[in-house]
Amino acid sequence: MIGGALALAAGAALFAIAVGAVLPVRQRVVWVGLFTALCAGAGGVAAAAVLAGGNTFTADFPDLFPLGGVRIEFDALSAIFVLATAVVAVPAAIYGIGYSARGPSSRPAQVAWPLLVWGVMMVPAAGNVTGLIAFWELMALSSFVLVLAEHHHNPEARTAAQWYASMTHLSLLTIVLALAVLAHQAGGDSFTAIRAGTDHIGPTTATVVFLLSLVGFGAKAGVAPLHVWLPRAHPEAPSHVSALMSGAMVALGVYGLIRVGWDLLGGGPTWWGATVLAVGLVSAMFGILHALISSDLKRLLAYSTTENMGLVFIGVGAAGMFASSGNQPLASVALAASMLLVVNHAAFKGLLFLGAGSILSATGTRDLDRLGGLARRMPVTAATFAVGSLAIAALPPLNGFVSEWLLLQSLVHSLPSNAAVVAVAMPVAVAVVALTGGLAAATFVKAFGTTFLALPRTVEADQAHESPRTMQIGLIALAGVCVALALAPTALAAPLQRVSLAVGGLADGRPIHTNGVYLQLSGIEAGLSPLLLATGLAVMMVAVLVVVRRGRLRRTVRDIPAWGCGRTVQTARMEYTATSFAEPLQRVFDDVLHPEIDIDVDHRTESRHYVQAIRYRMHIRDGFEHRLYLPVLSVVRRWGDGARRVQNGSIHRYLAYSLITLIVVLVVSR
Amino acid sequence: MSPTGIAVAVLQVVLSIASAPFLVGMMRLIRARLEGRVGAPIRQPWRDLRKLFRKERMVSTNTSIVFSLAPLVLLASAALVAGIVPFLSTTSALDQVGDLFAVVYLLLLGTVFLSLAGLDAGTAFGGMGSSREMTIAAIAEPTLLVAIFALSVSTGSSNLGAIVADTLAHPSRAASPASMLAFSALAVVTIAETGRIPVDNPSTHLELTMIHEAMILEYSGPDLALVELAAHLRLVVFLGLLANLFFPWGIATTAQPLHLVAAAGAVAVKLIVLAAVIAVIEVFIAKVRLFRVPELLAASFVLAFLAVTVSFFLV
Amino acid sequence: MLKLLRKIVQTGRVTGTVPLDAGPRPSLLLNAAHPLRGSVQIRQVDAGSCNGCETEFAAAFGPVYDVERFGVRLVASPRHADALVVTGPVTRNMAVPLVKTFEATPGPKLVIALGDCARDCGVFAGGYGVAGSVADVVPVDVEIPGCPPTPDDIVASLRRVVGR
Amino acid sequence: MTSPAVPDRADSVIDADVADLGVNFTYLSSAGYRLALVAAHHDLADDKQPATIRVVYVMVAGPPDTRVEIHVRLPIDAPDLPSLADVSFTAGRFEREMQDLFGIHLTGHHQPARLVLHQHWPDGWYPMRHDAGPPPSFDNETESYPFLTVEGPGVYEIPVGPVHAGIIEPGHFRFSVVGETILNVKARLWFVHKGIERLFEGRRPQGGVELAERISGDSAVGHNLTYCLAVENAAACTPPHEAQVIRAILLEFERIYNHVTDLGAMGNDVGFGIAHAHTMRIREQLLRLNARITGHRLLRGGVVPGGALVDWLPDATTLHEIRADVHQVVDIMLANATVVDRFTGTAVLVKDDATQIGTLGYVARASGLDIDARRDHPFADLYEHLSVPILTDGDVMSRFKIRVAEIDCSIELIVELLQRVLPGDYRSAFDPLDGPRHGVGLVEGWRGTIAHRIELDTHGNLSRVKIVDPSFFNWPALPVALAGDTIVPDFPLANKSFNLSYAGNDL
Repeated sequence: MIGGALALAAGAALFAIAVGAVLPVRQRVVWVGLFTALCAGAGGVAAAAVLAGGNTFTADFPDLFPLGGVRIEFDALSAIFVLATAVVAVPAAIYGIGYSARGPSSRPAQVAWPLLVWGVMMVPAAGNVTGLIAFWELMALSSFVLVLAEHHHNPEARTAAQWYASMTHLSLLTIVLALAVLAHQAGGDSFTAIRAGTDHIGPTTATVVFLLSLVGFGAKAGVAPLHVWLPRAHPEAPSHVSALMSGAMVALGVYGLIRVGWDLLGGGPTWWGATVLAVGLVSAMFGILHALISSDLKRLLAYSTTENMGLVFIGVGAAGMFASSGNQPLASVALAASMLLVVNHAAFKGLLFLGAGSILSATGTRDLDRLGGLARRMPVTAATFAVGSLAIAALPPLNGFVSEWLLLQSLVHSLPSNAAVVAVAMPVAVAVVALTGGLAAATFVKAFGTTFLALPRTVEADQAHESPRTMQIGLIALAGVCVALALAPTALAAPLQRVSLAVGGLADGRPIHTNGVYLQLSGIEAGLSPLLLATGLAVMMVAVLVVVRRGRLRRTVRDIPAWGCGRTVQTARMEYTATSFAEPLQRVFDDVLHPEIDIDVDHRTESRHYVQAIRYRMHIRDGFEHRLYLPVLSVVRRWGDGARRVQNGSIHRYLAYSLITLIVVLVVSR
Repeated sequence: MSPTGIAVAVLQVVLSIASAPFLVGMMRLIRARLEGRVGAPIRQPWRDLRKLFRKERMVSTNTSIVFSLAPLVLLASAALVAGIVPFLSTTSALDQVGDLFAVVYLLLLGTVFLSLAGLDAGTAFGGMGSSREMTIAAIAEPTLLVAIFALSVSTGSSNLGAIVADTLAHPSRAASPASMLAFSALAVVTIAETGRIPVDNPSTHLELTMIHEAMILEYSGPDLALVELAAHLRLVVFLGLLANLFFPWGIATTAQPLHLVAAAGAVAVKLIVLAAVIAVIEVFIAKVRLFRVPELLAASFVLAFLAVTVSFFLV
Repeated sequence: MLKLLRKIVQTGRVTGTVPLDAGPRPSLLLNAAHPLRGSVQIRQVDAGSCNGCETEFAAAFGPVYDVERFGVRLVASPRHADALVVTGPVTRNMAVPLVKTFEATPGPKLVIALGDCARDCGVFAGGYGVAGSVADVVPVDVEIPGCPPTPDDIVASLRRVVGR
Repeated sequence: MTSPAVPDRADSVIDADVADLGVNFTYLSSAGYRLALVAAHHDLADDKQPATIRVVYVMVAGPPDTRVEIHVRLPIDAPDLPSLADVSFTAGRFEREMQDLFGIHLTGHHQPARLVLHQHWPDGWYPMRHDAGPPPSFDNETESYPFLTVEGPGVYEIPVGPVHAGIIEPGHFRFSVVGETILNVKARLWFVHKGIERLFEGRRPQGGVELAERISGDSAVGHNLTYCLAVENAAACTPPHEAQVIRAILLEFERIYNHVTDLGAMGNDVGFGIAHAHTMRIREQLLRLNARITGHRLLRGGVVPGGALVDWLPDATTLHEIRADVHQVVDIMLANATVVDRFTGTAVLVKDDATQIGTLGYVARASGLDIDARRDHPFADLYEHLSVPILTDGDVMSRFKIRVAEIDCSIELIVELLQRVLPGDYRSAFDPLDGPRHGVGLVEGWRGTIAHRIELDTHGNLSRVKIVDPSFFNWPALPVALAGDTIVPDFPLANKSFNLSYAGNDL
């Protein structure tokens, strides 16, 4: 069954590619969308089968490439990531039908889209180095094409693509190096062979491989300081592609890190985990702070992805630390938290990106300071975006809260521990997770509030209409997934146990016990019932309504303009803007964000008490980009024109580089 | 989830809601007396609420469903928390439904909805209140969770019932440095989250300085009553948490009616003492500048952090 | 801290001129079942006053008169208010704001015209910037005469309204 | 062009040609004179001259008390007035006022937008002209004051008022803000513009008292005394010395009760309500003293043209007790670190700005300007020992402390003056002479220097009363003080520390 589903997925992808290349534009987007959804759905079925049944699936295609074969090895760890991909890819593909009709309907884009979905699904399914790298590069190339899909409209897309290409190559280079060393040392290309051969690998080599893969996979996951491409590339891609990139593709960085570090290498010393944890802490804080101050909706979501990957890294890192200090049950809780967050993140981040795309196509802008009042104009988008916002802010009773709760439980119950590093690291981690949660709440109050509530700030926002049906289906489906994950995370208890069993080096045992309603953790006296929490809230709300109605609530409801202190006609100019909403927090974190603020006041020359004009400007740069990358780049640029010729922005040349890299990779990995 | 457990939970919710306005009335009365005034009677907040329920409901143009939904969510979340927190008995049925983390995030849910409502009418004041409220809520979060961390280190659980039972079993822990540090940290956060001086001034009439009040300027009649009641209830919930997590004595460990009555008396005394202390302190201090609030919360975070480290090194 | 404590103890209770034991007075306006009995929240609107009435109105809420003890409270928004206390002759520039404030107040509601100017424009009658008395702009329920009315008068009138 | 006349005595009048206005004005300014008042007059045609708009600039200096008037006549059908806005910010505001009320056309003014009359007032109707007639119909829905739009992403505007949340007079403030940072503030006033100046016209001088006492309710003595001095100045009447002493005492009582209120109100604005409760208690004590002194809690009825009368005067002990009480409250406030933190460095008005804008009163004195009409323009020889407290920081704290110092000064002054007079009725016969006359009054009210200029017609009736409250000068200083790095929640405190009058400004 698993093999059949995977074959179906491949077939659907191939068919979608074919129709994407052949059909005229109107049919093209429909058929590509449907078959891409089928491809993702088939992959999801395969993943669900593995997770539900606990089987693994293996298949070999020894002569697929002239230089090396591809092995498919589909275990629970693969499956959870494929499941996350399917969760976002199926709705995104359907949504893409409506979205592409107004946007990226070109042949390259329509061919690249199914390729990307298939690639993202097959990376975790790969069972050998060649396969992993081949699918990895397939994913990188197709996503690169898609980032550029709208570059005709938007010059920023080119800059974004340059950053994306550079970072993808850095990522690929380090991964190839890591895997090549690993394969060489272990004496085999397949993961089975490598696992068997890790005994031959010395600690130094293991450390080198681990660090290389941390860089390579970390760059893909978009964790700081390797995130710089993410807030550029994700906003530029078509929104359903952004959804897949942010919801599922970045998670493959986590997959790779776990697969190499704790599965293939079998884990390492405590500092491995501590390093991953530290990277996670920095990313979570950095990501959410920049999301908070972003007034570009998609950029905000992209930075929030860095934050969420940071949280996943915190869980993985904590799991690594617990595992190496011998606390396997806690490690499995931490890993379960991370994996649940990966699935949840796919659902709500996918949903939010689709929502952002819906707003973008209705209004033509992603600038929060130019939106407003969309709740009445786009009710479906508003309702689903609200679900996504509450979920990503980790508020009960939605799904984000469950993974946040698991993560906090694993961190809090690390004490008392015999390791001082744990005693120091965990309170810091809890504080960062908490602050991240609080800032995420502020961020998404801002995002939802300025987009959907009150008065529209521009004509475009005023004239917005709800998106076409196909896009709504995508939105509703993902919102439904969020709600389902929120009410019944207990369904994932057994699959999460299978995942932790699949990663022998990290965790074993059963993280979550459940009777279907309550979540209980192994070894920890802590309980939660998301279902009953939601029920409780609903009961209370109904009770309040009933009591209020009894209390002779006068049914007269008067519709009246907002209170304007007696005089002013309310205009959108008097609404809080996104920039303003975040300003107090931005001031609190001034030392981290270093905003550049200019206030120009033009006076009359005769008297400075007659002011002609005042202009305000604020710019906050990405600290890592500004202080780490740009100095390096300027040095590189000084090396000469050679570098410039490489970086001349020609897309075809980038494609050529990528192809050459792929070939080199295949040779090396052989 | 036994029927008696549910009964206890419902009793807690009803009693908390019924007593919350009286507690606020008492705090206002204490302030009045210290200012040399006679002050309104303790039952005045109930009178005000009763009247509001009978008034006309007005909905501002341009608002969405959020405006009508927010008072419900705000009150429902606070009421649910009142059912979860062990006020009367450790046998509340909702204890396993959510732990201390769930409580914190439920209260944050209410805050988020009220903030959205503040933005909904599109007035400058509402947005201002929302922005300030979320700023404070975001920065208060680390203190809250790290303080919970400190509490659950000694107990081994973040379940409220477990923490209370553990303190009952080991009374000396209430006086431990970790416990006192955590208490101080939570006390500061309580003041920030319930909008008391020095963070917010519940009796101000200046729109530009408001936090909580600014968000609810658009509400009238029954909606306003719900928001006010929820604000009162949140005060009870926060004070009740402080009281019973650190000084749980008097709480019933069964669901027997006599024990429950005694427990109600005990928690009432604790709430009155805490509220009175806050009311008195408020008279003696002034409201800090808005951008000093983060400093205050940072200080409370340090206390909470110390509580964790102390409990690690001293346990 | 100690200084303030000493001051509080030394000062003691300031309120006192209005006898507390006078017992609840029958409201001349509101019957016993009226929603506003026992709780009246006030939004004050200066529609053109010289600021004299404001001085005395504020005094009524000060510690000496403490009208709050009868369930009368000042609120920030007309949405929260039950009664508007309007002072001054209504100027041409304040007529619209006054009407808007009235409209923004949820019912049942009262309008209290405070001071002679509010009742009949007082010395400002005939000013080119004066639109009229309060009653010319919004329906008035209670009038409190005086230029300005003393806090005692104000407290007595408000007690009549609130019924306590 | 004639060379400017050099004034060498008080109350000189320069009849200037329109072309020479600027020269005369700059000359007097450089000679240390400040502009106290600008008044336009609509002179109807008679057998000697055609109808004109006469503009009077009152320039004052002191000590010794010196007053110079520049008179300029404009033809009624082409009342073009060259603007002095470039050389005097205040003059620019007076000009806009005259433009609205008299239909004067300004040439060379940079911001000639309406000032007094709101946008919904009909064009071409100048209410202060004698032939204005009844008001035409108003379009009540228009609202289009040209507020400056601050450019930049994320900037929004907070509209506050005219109906405020506390017991505050009506005014509209438009803040351009990013988050909590104030980029620009504009105060739109004149919501309580009733047309008081016009209401004076045609009355007997005695009949103006009831209006003068209600120009600003909290400055009944200040404005009424100024009015009476102006009338007496015109009528060449000298009240008895005892009356002047009583006037000076009443003026200080008014200063004390208002300053005491402000001290606590500033505490209240930083959430220190107990200070407010105590100052309200002390204020009530003072208002009850007032009621015994003149029979009115706001000190009305004590000053009349030609004299003054009081029923009773308190003894020095009472005043010293009040002073001790106030100081206890002030000590409590300043012992509170948060209060000090909130007051210090907030809404700084630097001396340079305070000078250029022409601020008066405690606002000026808190910013280092040594200005006080009691010393500079005394109405009687009572202020020889007056020391004027000056502070230099210009922040809220300075405006707080200057009030405390002024309360002390006032009590000292009253105690000293109490030895010179007994309560009683001291009135000389006031019988205004016929014939066109004019007079100027200058009094240091509690907010600052109040200036009135009155004219009497041939029958001795009031034909024009021009009133200038110090708030007219001080209002533009508030936005300037906020422009530094004041945050939105500090605005009410800053506003309270200025405590400017709306009624006195709007008239």
